Amino acid sequence: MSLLEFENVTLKFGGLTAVNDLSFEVEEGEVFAIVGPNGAGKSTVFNLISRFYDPYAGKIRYDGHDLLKAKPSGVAAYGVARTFQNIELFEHATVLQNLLVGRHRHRKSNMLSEVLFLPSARRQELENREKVEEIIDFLDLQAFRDKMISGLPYGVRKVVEVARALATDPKLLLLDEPASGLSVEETTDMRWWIDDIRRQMGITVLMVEHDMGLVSGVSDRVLAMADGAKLALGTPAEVQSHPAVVEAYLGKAS
Amino acid sequence: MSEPILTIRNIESFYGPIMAIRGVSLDVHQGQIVSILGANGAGKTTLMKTVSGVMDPEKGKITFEGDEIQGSEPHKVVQKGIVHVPEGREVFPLLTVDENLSLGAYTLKDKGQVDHDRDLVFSYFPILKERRNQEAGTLSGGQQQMLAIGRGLMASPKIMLLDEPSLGLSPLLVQEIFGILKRLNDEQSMTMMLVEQNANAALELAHHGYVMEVGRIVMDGAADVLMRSEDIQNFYLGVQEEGARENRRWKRKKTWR
Amino acid sequence: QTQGVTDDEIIIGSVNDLSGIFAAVGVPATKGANVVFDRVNANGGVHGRTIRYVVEDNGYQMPRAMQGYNKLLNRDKVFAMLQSLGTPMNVAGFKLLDPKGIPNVAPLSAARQMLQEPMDNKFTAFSTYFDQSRVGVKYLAGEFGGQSVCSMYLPTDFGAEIVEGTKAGAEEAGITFVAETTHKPDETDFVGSLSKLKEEGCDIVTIALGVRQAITVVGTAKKMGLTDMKFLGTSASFLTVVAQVPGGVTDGFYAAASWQDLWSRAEDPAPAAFIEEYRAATGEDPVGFAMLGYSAAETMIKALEAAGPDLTQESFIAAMETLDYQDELVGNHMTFGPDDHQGADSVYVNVVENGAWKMVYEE
Amino acid sequence: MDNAQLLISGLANGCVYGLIALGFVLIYKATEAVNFAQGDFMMLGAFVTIGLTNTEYMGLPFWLALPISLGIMGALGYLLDRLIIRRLFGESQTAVVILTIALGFVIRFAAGLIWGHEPQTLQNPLAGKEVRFGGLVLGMEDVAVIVVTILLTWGLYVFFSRTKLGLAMQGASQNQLAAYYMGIPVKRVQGFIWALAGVVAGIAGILFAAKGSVDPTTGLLGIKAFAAAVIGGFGSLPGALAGGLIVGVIEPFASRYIAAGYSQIAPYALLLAVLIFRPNGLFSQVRVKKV
Amino acid sequence: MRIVFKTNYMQDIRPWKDAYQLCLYLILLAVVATAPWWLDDFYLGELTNVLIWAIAGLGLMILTGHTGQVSLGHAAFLAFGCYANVILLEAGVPFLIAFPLAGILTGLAGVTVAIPALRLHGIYLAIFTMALSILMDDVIVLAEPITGGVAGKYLGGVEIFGFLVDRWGTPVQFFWLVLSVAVLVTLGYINLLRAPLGRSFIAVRDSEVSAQAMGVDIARTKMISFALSCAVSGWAGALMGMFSGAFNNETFSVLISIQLLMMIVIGGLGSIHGAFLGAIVIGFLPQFLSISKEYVGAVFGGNTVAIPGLEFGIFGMILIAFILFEPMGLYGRWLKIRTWFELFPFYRKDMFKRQKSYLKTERLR
Ligand SMILES: Nc1ncnc2c1ncn2[C@@H]1O[C@H](COP(=O)(O)OP(=O)(O)OP(=O)(O)O)[C@@H](O)[C@H]1O
Ligand SMILES: Nc1ncnc2c1ncn2[C@@H]1O[C@H](COP(=O)(O)OP(=O)(O)OP(=O)(O)O)[C@@H](O)[C@H]1O
Ligand SMILES: CC(C)C[C@H](N)C(=O)O
Ligand SMILES: [Mg+2]
Ligand SMILES: [Mg+2]
Repeated sequence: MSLLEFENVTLKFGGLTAVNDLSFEVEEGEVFAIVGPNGAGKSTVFNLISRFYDPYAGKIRYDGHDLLKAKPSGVAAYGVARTFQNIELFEHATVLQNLLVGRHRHRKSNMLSEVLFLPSARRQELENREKVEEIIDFLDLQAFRDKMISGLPYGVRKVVEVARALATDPKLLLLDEPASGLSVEETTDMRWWIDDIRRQMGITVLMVEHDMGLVSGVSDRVLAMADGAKLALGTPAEVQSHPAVVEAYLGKAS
Repeated sequence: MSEPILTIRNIESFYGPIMAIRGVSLDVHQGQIVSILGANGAGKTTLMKTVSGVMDPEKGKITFEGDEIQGSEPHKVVQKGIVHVPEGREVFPLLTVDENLSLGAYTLKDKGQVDHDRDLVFSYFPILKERRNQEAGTLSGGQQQMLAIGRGLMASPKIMLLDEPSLGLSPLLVQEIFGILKRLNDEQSMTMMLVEQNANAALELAHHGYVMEVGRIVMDGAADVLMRSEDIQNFYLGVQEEGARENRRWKRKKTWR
Repeated sequence: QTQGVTDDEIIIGSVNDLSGIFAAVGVPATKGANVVFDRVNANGGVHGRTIRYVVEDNGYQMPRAMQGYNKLLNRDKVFAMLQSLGTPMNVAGFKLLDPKGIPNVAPLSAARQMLQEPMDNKFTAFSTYFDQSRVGVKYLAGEFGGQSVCSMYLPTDFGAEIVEGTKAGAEEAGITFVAETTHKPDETDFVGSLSKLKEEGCDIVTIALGVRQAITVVGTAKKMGLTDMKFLGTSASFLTVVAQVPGGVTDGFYAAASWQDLWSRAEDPAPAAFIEEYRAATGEDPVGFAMLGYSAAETMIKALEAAGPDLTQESFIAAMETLDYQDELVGNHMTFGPDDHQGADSVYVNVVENGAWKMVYEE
Repeated sequence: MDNAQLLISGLANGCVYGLIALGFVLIYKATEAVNFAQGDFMMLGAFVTIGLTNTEYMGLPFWLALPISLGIMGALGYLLDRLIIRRLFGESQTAVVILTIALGFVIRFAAGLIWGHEPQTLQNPLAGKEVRFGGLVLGMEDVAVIVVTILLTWGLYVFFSRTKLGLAMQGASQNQLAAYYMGIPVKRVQGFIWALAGVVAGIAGILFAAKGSVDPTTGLLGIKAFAAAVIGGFGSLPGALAGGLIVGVIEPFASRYIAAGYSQIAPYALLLAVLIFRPNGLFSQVRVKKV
Repeated sequence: MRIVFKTNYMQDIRPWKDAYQLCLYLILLAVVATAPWWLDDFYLGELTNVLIWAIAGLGLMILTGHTGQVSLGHAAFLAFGCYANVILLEAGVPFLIAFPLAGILTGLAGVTVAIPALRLHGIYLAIFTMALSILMDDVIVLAEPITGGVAGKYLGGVEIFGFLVDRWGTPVQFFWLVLSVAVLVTLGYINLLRAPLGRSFIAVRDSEVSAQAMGVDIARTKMISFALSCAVSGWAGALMGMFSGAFNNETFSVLISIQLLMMIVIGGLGSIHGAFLGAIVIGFLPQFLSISKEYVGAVFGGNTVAIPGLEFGIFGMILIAFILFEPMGLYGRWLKIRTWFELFPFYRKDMFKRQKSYLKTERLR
């Protein structure tokens, strides 16, 4: 059984079909990339998984559950975390606090024990902190730990988003253009991070990315989309050489 | 060479107590494309914002066509012919694509030219024409980026400041964008200041390049000279990286800072 | 040592509305009182003590009023209160005044609660809203043969008093109370309420509304052609401006108050003297409530004088209880006694005619 | 018959709410700030006109005083922005809200100081005139209110949706930074809109003072007008008028048919109901963010 | 400048930065707690009043400052708490049970309100709550048999462990009561902010979409925020009732709601300090103005009510000045002053100059 399954999913915005009868599966443990021209519906696929939109038709299954039965906030409870293409951080909080919010789905304490800050709440806080520190170390964010998000440069924010998603301890990580706005050097870092996330942490990664270097570097399989529908699916090399993909997405020079 | 059209001298800019730009000077000549490279947090965006008047520098001088413009209101800067295509799109989310483009031409009086420019933008980005009545906020990330660039073009600027114009665009469109920029530069001899993470394409296009790190300019030179520098190749162009880093995860530290 | 009394000063307090919806009452009343105190002070005060009149603005809000009382009592340590405005505010203030026995004189509220127990430290100048509306209704019923009476009021103690008075008056006159409408202070349109009252067949309508509202009600009724409906206000509507609304909008509006109008008696010696003194002191024309404030301050001075140089709460209260004089200015006979802490009992029914109040009945 | 009368006078009243609401929406549409002093602006407009026209003050002819007082109100609106609001440019809108609430205190105080606390009526050429058709009576002032409000709403609507400046204002409210990048003089544009809001408040004040009387607390009417604007969907000009009319009409019907003590609840109960079923008002201007 | 070296995660989790800071707050608490010995009854009363406002401010701060839900109607919850407390007391419930219960009941009332309010944002929520506050006024009048209607209710002293606690009779005891409630609420608030719940409030405030993606249930979180906020407001209301001794529907008018919001904005949204600083301004400034009036009067001569409404006018002007001077609230200013001292003499002249800033629409959710 695949970890994530899209079965004939369709989504319309008014007259516009953003996702058109789309089916694909993401296997546990792989890095799965989605590519496609702008407006192909890639982010919309993510938003469907996050339950921000209800599909017009079709099924989405995650780990054997019918994902469409979950509330938007319940998706995280299944162990699905994501980043956003346009960066959606908690602006008026520090990096540390942002990551700690990521721990929210592991909250065991209740309101009363928190208001009284009982030893159990304290223990949980220490635990959260340790987990978060591991991620900070992993992504090299030490220097920004106590910085407010509102003062961070674009590239760092992208990394903080990944860190926050990781803090939830996910099984499936959705990355929406993780390398956009990163320099070549940082993109390389990102590549290794994604590699480690998959290999060491055992997290399945579903990623949208336009940087073909990164895509072919880390992903096992690639789905190419256009106009909401599947264009090609296969290994990075297969997809990159697929004529329709070259035509619609890569351009001849690549 | 001719007198520079835009000169920046010893600019210092702060975010409250944080110094983001530490005495940057650079020149842009008429008809040139100047590219600025730098890791994230280097202060590229801050520099651009300081030029377009969206931020006030605390020290230093910026002159455009002989007039000092540092610290003036942003709309005055635009009226002089400097247009900034910002990082992060910044479209008007509740206005339609068409209305966004109209506002791009806010400073222009000539309706004929506005219509002409609009058609030009639509020819560059046909998807925008298709979506001309869609609210900009519901466009996809890349579509918004196209809109932002198109909107910048609508102002018929003398100089364009482009902050990561290729952000979030598909490889095909990235090629196209750089093609368009090159054409504008060749045909209309439009001056540009370009910040790009896609350093390869940027240096290919540019005449001159500057490298910023931690708020300073640490290197500059003709684009082709920079392209040949080993450090630049390593850190900004990713040349050899594929092979060189395949087996090693450590990074070579930059020699400047 | 009695609080608020030193060798050369007596401190008198007031929690008044200088900026709220009843500022049109509180401001002139305070000015009127100050005319008296300034004159007395200029002449050396009462028994060698000058009077300091400290007025706190409550904006017709309870919390501010309580803050004002706290300041007056605990910081300024006033000797007595004069002309505190607002029924709810006064009643709440009693909580603080009573334990200290601070006298509350001539409050700007004619609610019956102004003399609630313990009564010994409370003195009012005039008859109550209850009596005013009761007498007014009776008069109108007799005069015009009305059969049904109604009320429009603010949902406050002040309104409640007037409704009760109206009902009592209706009962005495042998007619029926048929309908009521309540209104918030910010209400400006009364077409709906008036058509309801018309539907209910109201002949007499008593009004316990803000000043501006009362004017609007009467004007709207005119416009709607409800010329047979008689509107009756109380002392809270008995303002000079109400009579002076341009265009004769308020012509035919009745008000049952407990004092006589100022300007209709402007030729009489006492009002004339007052108008002159007020003009000289403030540079403007007085209105009815300026006269009232003036008169209340005079009462206070009389009592302070009667209390003698040895001023204590007891001596003051005893002195108040001896007061018995004709107040020519407001046209009332003021008597107080150990069991009578209400100065005047008279009710005058007035009507607006040609932009001025005209007295039509007296009881 | 009775109901027709209620409806008509409700509409006239609703137009006054609508006019104040229009002022709220104007400023919101162009700056996303909420001017809580709009009601007090209206009161000020009324008093300024009274001060110019009424015989006990300057006694100018009404038709001369009219443009002068609108000019004064426009200037006041502009100065307010120039001297105070503009200094909060780029700061959180809550700061502006609080500031305008405090400003309301000051305006009320100033008006009381200048014109006193007693209710006053505007002497105007329409006073006392009325139109009758069938058994319905409608004061000339009411007719004026209805006509002026409809024209004004229409005019402002066209201004915002058809003109470049109107578009620029909408843009400036959505993203000040981007507006600057387009070369829109955002601050100047906002100064203009505050001046315009001043004029609209002036118009509302004049019409209100002609219909009834004003005193310095009249501005509290702004609260109800605010509710009206929200019912209409804050940010929509026709919505403001619609909201105003709804509130205006519901009031007389409620006080006619609902028991005393309950009738004044009607406008607010309606507001709650509208918001529960349409959380962004009738003509919603709010969108779900696309991520 | 003091630099704190961190060696242990507890240093970030515990509420104070270091022993020095802890000492400062303890000293502050000691100074306030001994107020009865160095303040006369009047000023003690004013201090009590400021503390009550601060508690109310803390209540609103949870909702507006930390969860981003603007309420212009919290006077309704003050009223609810006040009446609940009194009615319970009148029913013979001892104060130590009635008082906490009053807050809890108010919290439940808050949840009831939150349910329809969940989908509302920004000004829509503001006007929704404002309407509630206006309606509350009417409801109190209509529910006369329970609330005493326009005539209002009165509350004398209460008994705690055999001591009479009464605002007027035993002001010192009452002050201590209020102080202990204030301290307890503050401590609970601090705890909340360093725990997951408080962070989820901030998450909802800053970005609902990503809070959701992190597994924060927006509706539930808002509801809890309403509950806590209203419970605290309920306690403040109960104390307010005891403080004034007499109250009716007008005591908790919508103007109080507005003042509450002004208070936390002027104090500084999103900080506990802000609630206290704001309470000093809104709670004491009017009184201060009427006191200073005497001195002004003394200088310029003339009688004590020179200009009607002057106090409100000046109050308004001062509030305007506060906002202009520091739109981020007094706490922001306080931080700057502190940094100035800490960095002395290494501060830069323009260090706190605001860089130009720009707003974006809030119409996108
Ligand atoms: N809320 C919406 N209303 C209307 N159209 C929408 C909405 N959201 C997305 N769209 C449209 O759906 C299409 C798919 O958008 P989506 O954001 O998924 O594209 P994408 O593949 O992520 O593109 P990009 O690479 O540019 O980010 C686009 O054409 C977009 O304009
Ligand atoms: N609003 C802000 N407040 C405080 N500091 C800021 C703010 N914006 C940027 N900075 C700081 O200024 C420095 C320069 O930032 P800038 O955004 O100019 O970098 P950049 O070179 O454009 O980076 P990127 O490539 O990631 O866009 C960074 O160190 C950043 O932390
Ligand atoms: C005389 C009036 C101003 C009194 C006020 N209506 C009250 O009793 O509350
Ligand atoms: Mg996308
Ligand atoms: Mg940048």
